[in-house]
Amino acid sequence: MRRHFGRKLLIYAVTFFVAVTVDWVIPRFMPGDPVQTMLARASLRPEANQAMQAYYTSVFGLDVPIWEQYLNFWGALLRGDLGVSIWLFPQPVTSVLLRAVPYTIALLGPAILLSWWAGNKFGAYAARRKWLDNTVLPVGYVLTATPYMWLGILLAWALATVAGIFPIAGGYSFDVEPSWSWGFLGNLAQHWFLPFASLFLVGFGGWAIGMRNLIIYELEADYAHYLAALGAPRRLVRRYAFRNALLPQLTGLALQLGVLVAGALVTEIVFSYPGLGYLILQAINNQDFFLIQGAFLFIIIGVLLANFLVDVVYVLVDPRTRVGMRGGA
Amino acid sequence: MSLKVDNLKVWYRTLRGDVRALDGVTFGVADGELVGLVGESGCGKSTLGKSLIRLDGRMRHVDGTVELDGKELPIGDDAAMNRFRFKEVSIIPQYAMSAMNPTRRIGKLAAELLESRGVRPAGVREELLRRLELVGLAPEVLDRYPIELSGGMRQRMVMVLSTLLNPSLLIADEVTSALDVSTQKAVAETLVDFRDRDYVKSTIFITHDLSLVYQIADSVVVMYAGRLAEKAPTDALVASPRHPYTRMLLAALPEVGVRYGARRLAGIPGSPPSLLDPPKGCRFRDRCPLAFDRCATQPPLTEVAPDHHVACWKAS
Amino acid sequence: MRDKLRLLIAVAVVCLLVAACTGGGNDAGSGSGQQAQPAGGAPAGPASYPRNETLYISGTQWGPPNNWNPIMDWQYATGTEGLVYENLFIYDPMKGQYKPWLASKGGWTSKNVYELTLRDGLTWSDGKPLTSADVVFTFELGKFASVPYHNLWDWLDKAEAVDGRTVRFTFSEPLYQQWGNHLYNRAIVPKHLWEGRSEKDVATGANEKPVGSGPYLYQTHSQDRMVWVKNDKWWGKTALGLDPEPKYIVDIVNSNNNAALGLVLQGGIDLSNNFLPGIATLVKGGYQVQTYFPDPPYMLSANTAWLVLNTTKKPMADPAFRKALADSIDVDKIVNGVYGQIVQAASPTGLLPAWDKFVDKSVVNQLGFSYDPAKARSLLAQAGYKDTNGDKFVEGPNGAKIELNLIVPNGWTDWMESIRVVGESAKAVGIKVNTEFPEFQALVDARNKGDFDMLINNEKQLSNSPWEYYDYMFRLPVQESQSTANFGRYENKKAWSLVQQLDKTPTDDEAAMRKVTSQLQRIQLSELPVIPLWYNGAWAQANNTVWTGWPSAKDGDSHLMPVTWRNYWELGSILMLADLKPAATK
Amino acid sequence: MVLAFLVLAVVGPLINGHGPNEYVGPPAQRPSAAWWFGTTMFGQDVFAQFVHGLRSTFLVGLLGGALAAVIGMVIGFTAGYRGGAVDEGLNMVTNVVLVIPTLAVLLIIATYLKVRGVVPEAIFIGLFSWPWVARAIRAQTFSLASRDFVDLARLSGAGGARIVVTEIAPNMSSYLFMTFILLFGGSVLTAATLDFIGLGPTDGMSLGLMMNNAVLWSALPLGMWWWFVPPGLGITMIVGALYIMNVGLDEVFNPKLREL
Repeated sequence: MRRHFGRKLLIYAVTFFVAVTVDWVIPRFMPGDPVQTMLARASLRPEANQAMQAYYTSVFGLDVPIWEQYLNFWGALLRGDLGVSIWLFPQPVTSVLLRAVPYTIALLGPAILLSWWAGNKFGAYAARRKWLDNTVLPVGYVLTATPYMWLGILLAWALATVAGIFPIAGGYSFDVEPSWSWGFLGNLAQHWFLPFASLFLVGFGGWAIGMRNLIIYELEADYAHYLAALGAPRRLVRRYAFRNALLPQLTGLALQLGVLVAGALVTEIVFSYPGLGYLILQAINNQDFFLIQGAFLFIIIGVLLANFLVDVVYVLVDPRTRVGMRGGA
Repeated sequence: MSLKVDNLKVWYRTLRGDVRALDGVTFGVADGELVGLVGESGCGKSTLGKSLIRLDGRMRHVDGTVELDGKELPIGDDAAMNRFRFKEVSIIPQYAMSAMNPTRRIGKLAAELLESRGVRPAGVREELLRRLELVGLAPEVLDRYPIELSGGMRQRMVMVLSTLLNPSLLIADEVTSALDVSTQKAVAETLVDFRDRDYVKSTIFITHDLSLVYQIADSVVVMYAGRLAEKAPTDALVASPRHPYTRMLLAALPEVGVRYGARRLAGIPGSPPSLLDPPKGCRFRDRCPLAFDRCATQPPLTEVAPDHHVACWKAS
Repeated sequence: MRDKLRLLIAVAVVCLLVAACTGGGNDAGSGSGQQAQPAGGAPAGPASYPRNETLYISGTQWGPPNNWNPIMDWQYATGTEGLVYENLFIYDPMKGQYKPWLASKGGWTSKNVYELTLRDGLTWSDGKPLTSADVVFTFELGKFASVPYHNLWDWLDKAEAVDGRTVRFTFSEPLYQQWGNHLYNRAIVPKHLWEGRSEKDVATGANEKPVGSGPYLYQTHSQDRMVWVKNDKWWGKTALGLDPEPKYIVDIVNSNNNAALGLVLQGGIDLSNNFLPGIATLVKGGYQVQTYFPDPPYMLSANTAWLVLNTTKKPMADPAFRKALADSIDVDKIVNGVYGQIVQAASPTGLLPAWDKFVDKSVVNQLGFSYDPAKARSLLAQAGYKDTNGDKFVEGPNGAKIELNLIVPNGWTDWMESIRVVGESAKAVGIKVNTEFPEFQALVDARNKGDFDMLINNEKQLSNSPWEYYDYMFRLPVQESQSTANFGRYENKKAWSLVQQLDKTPTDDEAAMRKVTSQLQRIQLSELPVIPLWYNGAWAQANNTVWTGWPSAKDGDSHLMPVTWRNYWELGSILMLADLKPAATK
Repeated sequence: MVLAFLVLAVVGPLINGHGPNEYVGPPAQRPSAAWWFGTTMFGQDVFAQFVHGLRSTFLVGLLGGALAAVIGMVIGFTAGYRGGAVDEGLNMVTNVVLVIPTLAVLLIIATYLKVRGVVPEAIFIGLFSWPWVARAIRAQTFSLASRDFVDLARLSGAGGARIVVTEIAPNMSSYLFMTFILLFGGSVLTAATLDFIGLGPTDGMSLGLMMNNAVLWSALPLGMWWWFVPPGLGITMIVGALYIMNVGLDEVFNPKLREL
């Protein structure tokens, strides 16, 4: 078991290293330099421009040899410093991101866990009713096949533009200031709901199907037959089947994380929800590598942590891994 | 007579039609009797075993009755059957190795199973421990997960579990096939032991291994193509097999000590008929060296000697 | 594990309920209230701004507000200059005149000495008086190399405070036009707070909690909004007799058009300076929405979109080819098809309507161009561009194949659509022009290095003087990186000396200015270094639900620019705030 | 269903002569006999865009899916068959790529590509969506590699590669096929996402791009549903149909699911 975690940690370490390096390298290889882009927006007199160019190049630490930049990058990274945003100069990237992250987490966390939980429950439930099964299956598959943004657009159009029940965009109404009042929280929740819903629905479909199929496999397992032969009630058998089916679903969760994050990003964009995704889009449009880099790192770290969490949970719930057999994600 | 099976017909539903896996099987098992049920694979012996306790999704009870201790078993009715399972009829499945939920501690599994059948686990714990000891398992196994036990240990565990409520009929389905010779012997003896200790009244021991049957069974039932070929006390059957199929089966057995060079192993030429639409009359006809026109009609199961029943025109 | 999940769902369910309730509640109240609620919004929480005292604007802020430093005048949160920090004068391009603001008057006492007098009783929002010392200090900040207006000191000799209200500027070489620009573009900062600051701080500091002299103060900001609150002790109330109506100004950061347009229609935004496609159809659509003109072009013009040609490459180096290309482009198709008539086609000179008085009609009539494929073809033929290899496209006089790339930044959808039109119409006369959409970054790089065929650019905004416009067009010398002007790398000594001459012409001597511009136009139209295509609009959609009194072309309405973009407050729209009236009191 | 779309994608561009970006009709027309799916803000034919979009969608699906499948298979087979150090190494690689959030990488790459086409997009998607395939195949190969018919082949002196191709692969062909279908769907969705963010092909048309445009040009408040409904629906239909088709295959391949 120690070995198990040893390997995992190693993998994570490597992943992190690779990711960070990639993350650092790419901007260096792309055309043009950030400072120029930044100043391009300031229509300065040419003579001024020269001076500024030099000045900002040093501000962003782009005036030292490449290898030194790389080392500095790591150094800064370990100090939790992701550099200064170009687009939002002179804000430090870290603080910009930290302002956005809560929204994303508030969106992603519940969406993932709830859809997973509800999806599994429902899938298991569907697996035992023929008619339900027949309806759930197609619906579920269609749901998983739906592009997040499209579902988002439809919801926004139907419930926001046409019905006007929910706001089209934003984190909270423009006429309120943040406070711990019910009014404000309600307002938040109201803006949160549509993006959440579109994430939830797509996820839900996938999990429901996964669980449905797994349950059916489990019910065909030897232990299920044995219990039945000894006259154990279906309740018991199903309980076992469900519990055992949860394990692969858990692995699935780990595998899905990347995709889910992607989903969150586009959904945020649809609803211009002030989270990471929306930020990334803007960073991209404004060619702000430092911000893009930072955001990417945040995501990497987030996904890594989540993966690790899943691993731990997995080991906790699956005796087989604990016994030292290889297993888990 | 603790078990009476009369003209039992159980068919398999398949896309291509009904497979007549059991086509009118009749026999009885006396109290304390340990019956060996033998036959080539696909002859319906496992089906018989299953249908006595639980028909799986594709099986259909077509005709015939099963009576246990004077009560009729509603084998066609899954729900009604529950009353008898585990308590009256129990099974040690072919797949005993993997018969336990991998994610439950064995003790917990047992407890939950018992409770679900309305038995207080505490009440039988003593007995459980005693029997574990009997089969040479330490009490600790109850705190283990199945994965932590060796195949043999798991199998013994299942044997104990299945017989915990002293069923009157135990079906041991191919329990030895997956084991090496020495363990086979041990398992077989355990079955006898259980019978002697009255943990179970009577046992049906399903296998394709005649020699093992010879060692432990009181009587033997030979099945062929969904029908009974011959039933007789073990010695009688081995000494004077009446049904040509039985003879060939016995002939196919290597005798220990005999060099194969001296006496070629006589396999049985041909293969059993398809049970989708089995031929009229005796089903062994096509492979039978003694076959003659009469065989075109199904020979009845007749008692040719005390407790010795054969279904063959030539036999009587 | 499952317990954990249980807990979670419980929490989430609560959230959903809350959402549903507020949602439902809002729905119920929305029948009439909806319009007055921003963001299709929730019933306003306690800490909310009363709708009828709040002005919602959008279209100025392209990212979360991140600094309030008037020195970084391309980065500060819009409104930092204009609402908080103020200028000596403001310049009204509609009337073409300077309005005294912090300064009460100013003028040239001699050829190279400019003297200005500040108003009496100017104060900073912290109560301290605003004096000539602050003005001198502000200009002297320019001595830092990293301050954008550093180059001012190449021709400004010294700035001194004669007395508390008088400042005297002595020039080594007076550049009147540029100086005019500085007069309304330099935001005056308080010496007593800025004195100690390092160069880094001055040039790149975020300057949170800005203290200025203007009519509004910093209230709060977040990712998607910037909120200003009225400064009740503003000096202008008495000195200028101006009293801005809105207590709060909420500047909503641009998100996507859906959100913006939706809000404008619902009355969630009072004034949107976004480019909102399809607005034309909605102005007539019975919504409360109005634009400066009731019909096409609906919008005033803010800058000129040029087709920039790389004159160092063949065949763009050939004036004849450039003219032929100019004649081939069907600008009306762009105006109608892409923009739905909310922009207008540029005049051959490309000078904005506001500068009309500097256009020499006779020159235009003689040399001007217009969409005329036939003429384009004949011009090409005369200049020796013929289809020699029968691919339907002309080759160069030397038989060289001609295939040109026209680029605009990816994602700039209206331009992307526009150049598709340009490409098509060029092909129609036999010039093979392909369209490409590189990322902005890459485009800037190529543009500055001169590593392109053609691109669209509109970098010179409306300003006080056509000099800026020609400076952009003819600037010399061509450096190896052209970062701000003359991207086409067009070299014409005569034109450049004329531009410099124009710069040295006093702003009040329009006759002299016209003499120079007419010569410049003669060169421009006969050489066509860049091809003016259309005037980008000063996008402005106002909603009358809550506030009325918006500027418009109607007589009786104020003829200001209803635009709150960076540097447009100083172009007079600050005055608009005083004209606004709550709709209720109408 | 899928086939219907495929046909449409192939012949569609032929039956209506004009390109997806040409201005052919009056702007913002509702669907009608003349314009089956209506027209965009600039009077482009939504139907024309749709069919061209379908094209690139299928292209991305095929290319991306195929590439991913190939990489996954190569790695999965080698890892599973060779085992040992090779396996460890490949496993490490797989895990690394697996954990890195694909879209984030694609975003970054896409951002730095000067000019983007459908093909490179598909390739990049393929390059990052293979890990789970590799994993699954590796597992399968493990179980198969120990079967006796493989031993036989080995005894008969066949080379590793040959064994994989002739003995192992055929035995999981059904599985491989289903994997490919999943990958196809995956690539299509990923591509749609990228396009929607505005990092899609900078030339040409795709369903994701259509949605992107619809949103950029505020089709929602203008109520131009015919602009953003078809593309999304198209994607959903195709991918959904594929998945369901997969279930069908699955039921054919393992009877367990057929019961119940």
